[in-house]
Amino acid sequence: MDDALYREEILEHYKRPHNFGPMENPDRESFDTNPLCGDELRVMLKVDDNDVVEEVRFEGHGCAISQASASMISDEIKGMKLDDLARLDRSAILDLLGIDISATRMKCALLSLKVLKSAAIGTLADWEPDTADAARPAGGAQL
Amino acid sequence: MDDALYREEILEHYKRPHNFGPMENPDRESFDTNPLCGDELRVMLKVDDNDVVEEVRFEGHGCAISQASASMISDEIKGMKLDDLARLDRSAILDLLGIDISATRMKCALLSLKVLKSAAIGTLADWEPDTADAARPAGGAQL
Amino acid sequence: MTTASHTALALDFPILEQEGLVYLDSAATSQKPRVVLDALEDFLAHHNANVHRGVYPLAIDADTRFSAARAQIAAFVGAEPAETIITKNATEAINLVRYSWGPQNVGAGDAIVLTEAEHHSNIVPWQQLCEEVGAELRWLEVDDEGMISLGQLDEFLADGRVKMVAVTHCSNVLGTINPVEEVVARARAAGAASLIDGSQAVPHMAVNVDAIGADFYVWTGHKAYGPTGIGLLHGRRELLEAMPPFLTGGDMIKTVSFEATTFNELPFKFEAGTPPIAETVALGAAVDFISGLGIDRVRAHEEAITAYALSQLQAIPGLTVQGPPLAQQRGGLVSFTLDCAHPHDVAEILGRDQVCVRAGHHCTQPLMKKLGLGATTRASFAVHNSTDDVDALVGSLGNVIEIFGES
Amino acid sequence: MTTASHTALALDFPILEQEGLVYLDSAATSQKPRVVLDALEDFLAHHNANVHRGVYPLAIDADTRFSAARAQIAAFVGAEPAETIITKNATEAINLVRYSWGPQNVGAGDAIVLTEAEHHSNIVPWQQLCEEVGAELRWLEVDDEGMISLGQLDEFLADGRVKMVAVTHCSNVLGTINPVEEVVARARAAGAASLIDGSQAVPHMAVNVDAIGADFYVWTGHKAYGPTGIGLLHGRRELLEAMPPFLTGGDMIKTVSFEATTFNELPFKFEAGTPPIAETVALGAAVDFISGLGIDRVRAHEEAITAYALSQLQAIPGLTVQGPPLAQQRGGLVSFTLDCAHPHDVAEILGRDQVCVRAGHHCTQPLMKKLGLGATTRASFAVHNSTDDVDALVGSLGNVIEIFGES
Ligand SMILES: Cc1ncc(COP(=O)(O)O)c(C=O)c1O
Ligand SMILES: Cc1ncc(COP(=O)(O)O)c(C=O)c1O
Repeated sequence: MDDALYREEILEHYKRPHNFGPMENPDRESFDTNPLCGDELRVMLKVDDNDVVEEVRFEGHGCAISQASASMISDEIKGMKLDDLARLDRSAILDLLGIDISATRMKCALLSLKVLKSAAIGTLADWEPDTADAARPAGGAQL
Repeated sequence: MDDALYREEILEHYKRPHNFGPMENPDRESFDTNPLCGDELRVMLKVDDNDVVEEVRFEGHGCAISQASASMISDEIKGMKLDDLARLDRSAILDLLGIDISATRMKCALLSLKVLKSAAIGTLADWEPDTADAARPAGGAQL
Repeated sequence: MTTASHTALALDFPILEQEGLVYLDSAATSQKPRVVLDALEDFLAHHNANVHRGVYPLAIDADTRFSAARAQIAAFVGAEPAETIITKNATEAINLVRYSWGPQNVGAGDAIVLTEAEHHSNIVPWQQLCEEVGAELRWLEVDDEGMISLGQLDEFLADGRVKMVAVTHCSNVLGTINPVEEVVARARAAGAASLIDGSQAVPHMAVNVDAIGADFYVWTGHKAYGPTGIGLLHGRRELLEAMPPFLTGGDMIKTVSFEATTFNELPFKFEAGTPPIAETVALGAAVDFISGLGIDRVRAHEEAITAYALSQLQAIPGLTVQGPPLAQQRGGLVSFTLDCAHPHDVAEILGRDQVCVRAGHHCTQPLMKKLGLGATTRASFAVHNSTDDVDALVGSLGNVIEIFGES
Repeated sequence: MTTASHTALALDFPILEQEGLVYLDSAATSQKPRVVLDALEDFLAHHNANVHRGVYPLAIDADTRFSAARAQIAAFVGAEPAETIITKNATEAINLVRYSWGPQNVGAGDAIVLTEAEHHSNIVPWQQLCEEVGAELRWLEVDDEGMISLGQLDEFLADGRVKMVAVTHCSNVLGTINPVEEVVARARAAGAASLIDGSQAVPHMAVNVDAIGADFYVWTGHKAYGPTGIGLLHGRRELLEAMPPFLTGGDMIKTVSFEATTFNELPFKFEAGTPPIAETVALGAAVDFISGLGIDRVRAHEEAITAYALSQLQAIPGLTVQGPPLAQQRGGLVSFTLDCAHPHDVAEILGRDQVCVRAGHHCTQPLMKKLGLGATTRASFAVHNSTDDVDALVGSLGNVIEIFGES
């Protein structure tokens, strides 16, 4: 069947996620859940003295979209400054996924970005998936 | 216009109610309101040693139906034993009025009976106009 | 739309096809335009699913429509969707504030200001709160023309004990349109919160929640051409965020464990359980309907009918009109009493002529006491009414006087 | 009605005219039969007015229909109209008990018993109450087959500290039908009150509130072929009468003065503000629809589909079904997990085949934790479903396995 959402690369990342597993003594760490589906994601970072990401690991469980997103973005952020990481917007993930995401699944897609950014910033990023995506009609939401 | 509800006798009782006004030192007394329309009615009784009603007076304000009912029934109960008064049912009033009463106005029609009975019994009669008339379809209610 | 264009807009309301029906009870509940019935039918027949969690297309469709309707309803009154909480009616909206905001913000020795003309729904919750925490109510008097005094409000606010000023935007008995911006500004300056009860205002005059600036603004769908089962609470984000949840359960949580619970973002934090989904969509259609007419034209239309009604009614001997003398001071409703007949009898006889008016205390017993009345008869107007309807009212009042007038 | 008569009853549901739609999410919300849409339309287009106080014929008509519908709804579950309180959903009904009954009956050191399989709506209110008064929750475990143990209930009740036992009639995830009569009897014998959450039971199996004997029984209209915006609380009169009001305002008062308020009789004491009038009338039509089919035939039909679904699903390699093994132990729903794919992905792919199922924690996060799962996929059945729908589900699961299965 033709199912654009589950294109090969996404399934590949889902089944064999990159940078998956525990990290000892991370410099930065953040955890969050997707309240509507029970997905959980923990992100751990090692950074050098210039706040550049040296290593990233994630743990948790979730759907193909959230796990593949986490896997794909984890490849991208190595070598990135925390400041730049904190400034990423949703397009960073959506471009990587390269597929149409429904409003409901948007939360799955963006969970990893949210957790990464909060690890970078040190607090949970000001994330309003429900307010923005659900209380507002499509188009108004910005991460 | 032909308006059976406001037949001449009812209007007559409304405009010139019988037994209307204060009573000094009543033996029995009761007061109640019709919560849905703000009608108020006080009934005062004098009874002899055998608990027979010697005199009745009522005060208050309300619509033609409630006031005429009070006036009409007040004529009937003189010489009645309190026990018998306490046993009157809604037909006593409805027969006197001799007209069709809608569910909404039923409370107006029966207010005087309620107050009279509670004066006879000494407590507010177990009156459930809303429960009986409104929560139940027509037919199920008994005073 | 002119005052005489009865039939044009009346055609939009299926119930008005009933031969001879003169509906003058929109303040109790509005009749529903065809577009609202159609929106209900369309949603339930083609797009129905539960919201918030569905992955399949029908559920996403339902969700999208529900969210869009919330946004539309919010925009209609100048509010943010996230600050727009869907309740079951205006009464629940006020109770939400009473329960969630109340106990943390009102304590022993504090005071709450109400007007004498409030609806029971904007009285009893505050009375209960005061009883619970040991606070007191201060009643802004209404004068002979149905007006409150900002001077008295200032007096009440002077000692700094007032924590809440809860005032109706438009009185459902007197018709008075209160100066809510001034009330809110004074409350805020004195450190008090404010709640405006817009139940009689929203579909009848331009309401901009943001411009009014109240901490809380409530209204109710069924009086605004929408269905029963939906009310609105608009709250300022800071306050809503500081408030604990009220009703708890599904959809308003973030996580639940055997030990504890964390709560969802606004507005969902205050929306426990399945919301009135179809009703929200239908109310979206209702506000669309009003927007299509133009709220300023609606107001002009209803003001003109009210002016006409005031002049016609006041010409009837033995009839007393309650509230402000001028139509521009009023919403589209007129309460009155007749010397010769009780309001219930008036409404009954009018009802036999298919003139639908409300009689009673209108859930404002304290006001009735103040006015020295047990009840009034109230005629209230909506977009579908015309001066013909007022003429029908006046004609039918003639029958009342014929029956009750001679003594 | 047999398990194969798909089209016959499906014709009663306008939404099922959508080509290929396989609706297996009735546990989230039911689709609405034509008669319910018609009842809504008919009421709003021909009989609409506010209830309780109207004198004119239209208002009396509305009032009569509203009261008759309440009586009909009450009779459908063997309850008294005066003991049948109309709320906005099941969640509000439970919160009403939590707020009104709770603080006066549960104190420091007391306990409330829940099952691990409760919906958040039957957890969070009690959690909040416990926090407020210093009581504790005791969780009845569900075993590997989704069953609770009456022995454990006895243990919990033994120390006399339990004041409330709140149990779902039918689990919305496991499907388990709990032995609610036994639970209620044991609670009563131990001096504890009981609340049964019938949200997943009412339109699917014979429910007699009187025979069950619970102090409180709640359910929700939108899962019972009725509209959103209406829920039910049936309570025993003695308890309801002893309870203070919860939401306050219009319609639930007897008198209001500047000083104090007295409250109306049951059920109105607990119904503040304009009730969901049209929704009540429409739910009346919904219960009529079910009665017309015969609840025993409905149950037989859904049990047969469930049995078929269990057998078909269990034959799929890598698929695990949650809950009791036998259809007769279950309501008409089946939750499952697939080894190869996350429930969200399952539901997404099924949704593309127009097979509508729910994925997630189903508002039962504590149960998910207990099961060691983040989420499940749930297919749930209603009168309009047939074994064809199960075949469509199984076929579409084949697509999921095709996409996710190979590694
Ligand atoms: C078992 C159970 N209880 C309570 C509820 C809550 O019902 P509502 O959302 O209508 O309040 C649901 C439905 O989500 C349920 O399945
Ligand atoms: C001024 C005012 N406030 C509040 C209400 C209560 O509205 P609802 O019954 O929809 O809660 C009403 C209507 O009865 C009203 O007129």
